Amino acid sequence: MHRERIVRMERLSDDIFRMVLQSGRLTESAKPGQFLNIRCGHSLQAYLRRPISICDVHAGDGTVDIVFQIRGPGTELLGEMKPGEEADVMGPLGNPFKPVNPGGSAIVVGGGIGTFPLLYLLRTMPEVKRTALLGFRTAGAVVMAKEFSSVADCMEIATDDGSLGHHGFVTELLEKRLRTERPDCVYVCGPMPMMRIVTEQCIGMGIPVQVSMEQRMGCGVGACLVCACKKRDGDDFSYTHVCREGPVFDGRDIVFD
Amino acid sequence: MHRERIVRMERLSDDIFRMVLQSGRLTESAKPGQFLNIRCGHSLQAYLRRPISICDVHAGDGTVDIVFQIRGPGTELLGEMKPGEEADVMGPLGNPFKPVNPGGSAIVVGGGIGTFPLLYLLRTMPEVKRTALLGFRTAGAVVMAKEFSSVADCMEIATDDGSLGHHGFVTELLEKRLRTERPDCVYVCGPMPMMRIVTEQCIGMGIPVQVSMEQRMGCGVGACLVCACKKRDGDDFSYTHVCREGPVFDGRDIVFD
Amino acid sequence: MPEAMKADLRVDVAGLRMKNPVIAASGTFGFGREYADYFDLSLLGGVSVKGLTLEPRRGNRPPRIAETPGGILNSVGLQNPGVHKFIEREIPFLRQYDVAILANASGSTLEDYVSMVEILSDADIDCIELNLSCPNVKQGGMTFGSSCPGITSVVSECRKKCRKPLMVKLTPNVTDITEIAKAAEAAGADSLSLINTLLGMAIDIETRRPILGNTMGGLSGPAVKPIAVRMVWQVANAVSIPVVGMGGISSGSDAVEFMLAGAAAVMIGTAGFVDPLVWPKSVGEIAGYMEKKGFADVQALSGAIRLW
Amino acid sequence: MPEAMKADLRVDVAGLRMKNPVIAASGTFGFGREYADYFDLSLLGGVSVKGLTLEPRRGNRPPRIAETPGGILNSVGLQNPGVHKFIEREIPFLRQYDVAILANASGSTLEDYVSMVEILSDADIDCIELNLSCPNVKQGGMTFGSSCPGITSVVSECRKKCRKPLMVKLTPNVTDITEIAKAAEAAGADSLSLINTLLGMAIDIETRRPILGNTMGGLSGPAVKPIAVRMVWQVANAVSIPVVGMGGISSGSDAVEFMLAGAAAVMIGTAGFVDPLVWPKSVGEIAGYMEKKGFADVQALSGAIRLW
Ligand SMILES: Cc1cc2nc3c(=O)[nH]c(=O)nc-3n(C[C@H](O)[C@H](O)[C@H](O)COP(=O)(O)OP(=O)(O)OC[C@H]3O[C@@H](n4cnc5c(N)ncnc54)[C@H](O)[C@@H]3O)c2cc1C
Ligand SMILES: Cc1cc2nc3c(=O)[nH]c(=O)nc-3n(C[C@H](O)[C@H](O)[C@H](O)COP(=O)(O)OP(=O)(O)OC[C@H]3O[C@@H](n4cnc5c(N)ncnc54)[C@H](O)[C@@H]3O)c2cc1C
Ligand SMILES: Cc1cc2nc3c(=O)[nH]c(=O)nc-3n(C[C@H](O)[C@H](O)[C@H](O)COP(=O)(O)O)c2cc1C
Ligand SMILES: Cc1cc2nc3c(=O)[nH]c(=O)nc-3n(C[C@H](O)[C@H](O)[C@H](O)COP(=O)(O)O)c2cc1C
Ligand code: FES
Ligand code: FES
Repeated sequence: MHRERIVRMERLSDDIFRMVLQSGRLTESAKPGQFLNIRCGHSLQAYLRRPISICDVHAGDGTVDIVFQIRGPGTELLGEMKPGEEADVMGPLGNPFKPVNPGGSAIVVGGGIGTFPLLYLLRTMPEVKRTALLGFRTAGAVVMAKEFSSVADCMEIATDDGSLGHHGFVTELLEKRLRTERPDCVYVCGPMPMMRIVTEQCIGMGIPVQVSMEQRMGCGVGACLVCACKKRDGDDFSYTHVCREGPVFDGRDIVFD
Repeated sequence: MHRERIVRMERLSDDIFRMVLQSGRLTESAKPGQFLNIRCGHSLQAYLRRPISICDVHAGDGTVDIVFQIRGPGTELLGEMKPGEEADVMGPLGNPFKPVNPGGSAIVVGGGIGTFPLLYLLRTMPEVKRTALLGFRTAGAVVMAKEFSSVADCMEIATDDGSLGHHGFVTELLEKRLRTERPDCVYVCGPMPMMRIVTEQCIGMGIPVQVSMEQRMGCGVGACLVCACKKRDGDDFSYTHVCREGPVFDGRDIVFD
Repeated sequence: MPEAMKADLRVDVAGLRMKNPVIAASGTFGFGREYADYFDLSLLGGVSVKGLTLEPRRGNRPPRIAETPGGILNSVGLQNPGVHKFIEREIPFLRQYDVAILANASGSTLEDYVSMVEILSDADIDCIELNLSCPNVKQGGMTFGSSCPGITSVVSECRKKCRKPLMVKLTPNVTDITEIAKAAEAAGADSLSLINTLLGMAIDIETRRPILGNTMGGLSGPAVKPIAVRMVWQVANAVSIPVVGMGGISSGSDAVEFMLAGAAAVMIGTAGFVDPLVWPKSVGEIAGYMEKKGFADVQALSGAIRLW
Repeated sequence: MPEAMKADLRVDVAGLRMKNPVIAASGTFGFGREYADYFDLSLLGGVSVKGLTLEPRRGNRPPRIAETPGGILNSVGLQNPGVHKFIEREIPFLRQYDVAILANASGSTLEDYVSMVEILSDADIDCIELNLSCPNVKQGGMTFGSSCPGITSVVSECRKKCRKPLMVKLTPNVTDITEIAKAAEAAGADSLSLINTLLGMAIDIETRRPILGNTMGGLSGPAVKPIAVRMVWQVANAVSIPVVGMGGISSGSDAVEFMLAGAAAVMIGTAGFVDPLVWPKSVGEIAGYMEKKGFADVQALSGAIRLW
């Protein structure tokens, strides 16, 4: 749909790339938590678009960053794109994170590729006390620590293997913090088990929590109903859709299973 | 299969490209009339390889030329390839033209993309009196006239619209020549109706004729039997296969219909 | 073709009159709202809405989509708000546009189908498309559509109550689609649409689990096109009611291929996920083909294949 | 897996013993000669040769191939030199290699099939693969294979004369492949192979002619994979004889997907046209997967899908 020029491609780690798009249209419209649905070429192996979050927006030079990990054929093709080429993107799509009011405090909890959308969220809440808790597999997988530390008032990293920061899960960092702090909101994005634990922790303590969900997508705009995610519906559940009703949901609304 | 480096891409006309491959392997093995079966990327729209003839071989610098016209998705992707990239080729495949003995005379008759394989054929018969009769749609579609005139003792061009050379069909040029000459062999490659006329002319006059046939291909090596072409079989016909038994056939063996 | 003879794209599919033959396929276009942000829905001939049932349906467990070479598998399982909410909320929205509304109707039982037809006959729609071919529900759908007695019973009962053009959507998961098509025609269908999705499956070899939460799903997209073209050709030659063709159409050229095979109109689904503009653009591309080839009337394209 | 526990790739498909489960699919590999220039045929588990008939066959008029999104249509129509020339000229060639020979046999009549089986039972081959599923011939082939009575009659008559492992190749062009599979099992098949090609069609919109000289043809290649995986899974769960899976396999990963679905071995066809090394490479890729996932014996892969 929209053709956006790629101005830079950077390799942030073994398998993580940053793609910088020149687009006044996106810098003006993109909100934290929203995503782009990107065409990865015309290959036999990646027919559908791939959803990738807005990672950062630089209004100054009119660029937008997306950061992605090579997972399969689609992201592999994305990773082969070159500066000067145009990316075919739909979006910004989906509902953004709701910010905390100025003067308040927020904790973002990210795991792996789930950390990426949280950067822009932090940047858009300059008058909020911001804590970033980021979890990665191992030290080599840690990306954008500098960017996060520049927009967060406090940043802590956990790695599964203890090669950097806290040895263990990022959920443990949150648990510790919540013993002494009561943020106005916790924002979480990452693997499902992590999101479930964080959400339960927060709900248990009555702290607002916003979760950014993932699901395989078809249309990305709410027309095909494939990106289903369980939502509380009285005592039962119904299926809501990540692309249109999400990807950001109030943690209380989601049924994790 | 074999990965051959592209060292040059040249646009010869609106829709005709020359791709130059650096390949000692090919320069040593390729014979005139043989073809390569080339993979055109991993697109949804061009799953199979595409057969393209060897157009010229430069033993000196170890390069091989192929020339192709953009016809559909496969050749379009080929046309987008860049110097430095590697082409995935199978071949040389198929049976080559049989040359005329030194001291003899030969006429090649080519139409459109059928002219391409004839260039290398002429180059490999330096001690033969060589005449090239080439037919094109219009002056703008004429390519490699210089190359042909440098390896032929005599070259004539026909265009359907008369914008260059003889106004009419290349078969008319041949007919005129055969009134006064009797070559040891006529070689023909081009559209089916043209090949039929030339073959009939030659057979009628008892002149040996070699035809290079085209057919949609699957495997390119004789395993799938899809590239069928009618061959005389007593009073009846049977199906022979362009990729393995051809693409060059004795004109007397082929049933045109 | 002289300038004055602009291609006439109007079609009349057994009472379903449209200004051009391009319809958005059911289940891929919601109720039109989502794509109304991308182009003017009035550019299309018709919209076949998400498959409706009497009661709201929650649909199948996720994941509901898997990607396959050149196609997708889906197992949505007819999630929809129910026919009443459709009538109340969605028809008024769609009626703002100059586009035919096809109500795609499903049921678990024969009675469901008949009730749906009764209710929809009173609604402000242009055609009822009976979905006898959904592979993603346990009851109804494909079960009815894959046998002659099944299709005969549902179509003939629905026919009695139907006061709208009745289009019957066929499943490709059958041995001989012409028999099913003839049974539908004999039972009173005004037109046929085909193909619905082909039953398929994909397994994630890392987890060893089916990718779809529902194990199997329906295959659509470019991969199925040759199967769909073949079935449209066979059915168009077997019945005398109009046929609406679909399955993998991704351009005006693909649409023309289906019309040459015998389709009076076409639907486009999956390809729209990749490029939503394929819906409106195909209309112009069909017109372009007609002008280039000298067809004045789009109806002349239907069945204009030249056999060997 | 400890180094000592190298993956054991040997399979025994109801008497067809092979050193690994990868077989070149019939019709895509000639009689092996052509690809012997590209790799050592002894790397494969087996070769299923071009479909044989009693008498030589000329095959269908060209064009015999059309490309479709992610696949191909073919309408070769069983061109072959006849079973006698096969025995005389081709078996000795293939026997130079350490690879199982599957003789793919077709006929126009029940008697043809029985004669083929009698003749091939005396030949030096490892398995007879009865092709009851060719969509490209007017008589026999798919006609027998798409109904239970058809398949029952051919298989049970052949069984009586067959002194080789008898594999029956099924067509996917049916409403319920499990019924056909069960009929073949009941009639005495030792094993089943599936899928043959799906009936399809493509039209050149420039000339308005079918691309294939025979109008319709059989679809194969990556496009059909999800349909094939689904059918293999259904059939493997419906019968107790081994199933050989195929349809669009283009890598060892795809082969593993079929085995998880229940296949005891796999065949690879169309993908070899694009990359002939897919045949031998898949063997190593299957072994690599097993070692990574801790499967010591390839037979344990069959049906190792984990359902939701
Ligand atoms: C709203 C949203 C935002 C996202 N933002 C980012 C981001 O900023 N950076 C990033 O690297 N990734 C992001 N993802 C995930 C990204 O979309 C997938 O990694 C990508 O689609 C994988 O495609 P592939 O072809 O490379 O791999 P595939 O082979 O398709 O899949 C590889 C793995 O990814 C999983 N996967 C496939 N499709 C999806 C999907 N749509 N959603 C979730 N998981 C999927 C599969 O289960 C599989 O395990 C986001 C996903 C969603 C839904
Ligand atoms: C032995 C042989 C040698 C060839 N040498 C050359 C060459 O040197 N230069 C060149 O430009 N072209 C050559 N061709 C033709 C070339 O292979 C086709 O133009 C090409 O495959 C078209 O692919 P596409 O995807 O671009 O178009 P498609 O959309 O696949 O086809 C476009 C048109 O080309 C025709 N076509 C498709 N495949 C073939 C095929 N295998 N053989 C013949 N016609 C086909 C179709 O009928 C159609 O009209 C040769 C063909 C053969 C068989
Ligand atoms: C996500 C999805 C949902 C679908 N839902 C329905 C449906 O509710 N009713 C129906 O008749 N067909 C449904 N279909 C089938 C399509 O309408 C169409 O028949 C099929 O996808 C083939 O066309 P295509 O390849 O252009 O998508 C659905 C298809 C998809 C991909
Ligand atoms: C060109 C061609 C010829 C074929 N001929 C035969 C045949 O003679 N006998 C047979 O049983 N199957 C035949 N098949 C079907 C294949 O063996 C196989 O079942 C089918 O192609 C699906 O596998 P694939 O997608 O890996 O090719 C043929 C397929 C192709 C493409
Ligand atoms: S991806 Fe289509 S509704 Fe969400
Ligand atoms: S292309 Fe396969 S035999 Fe010629």
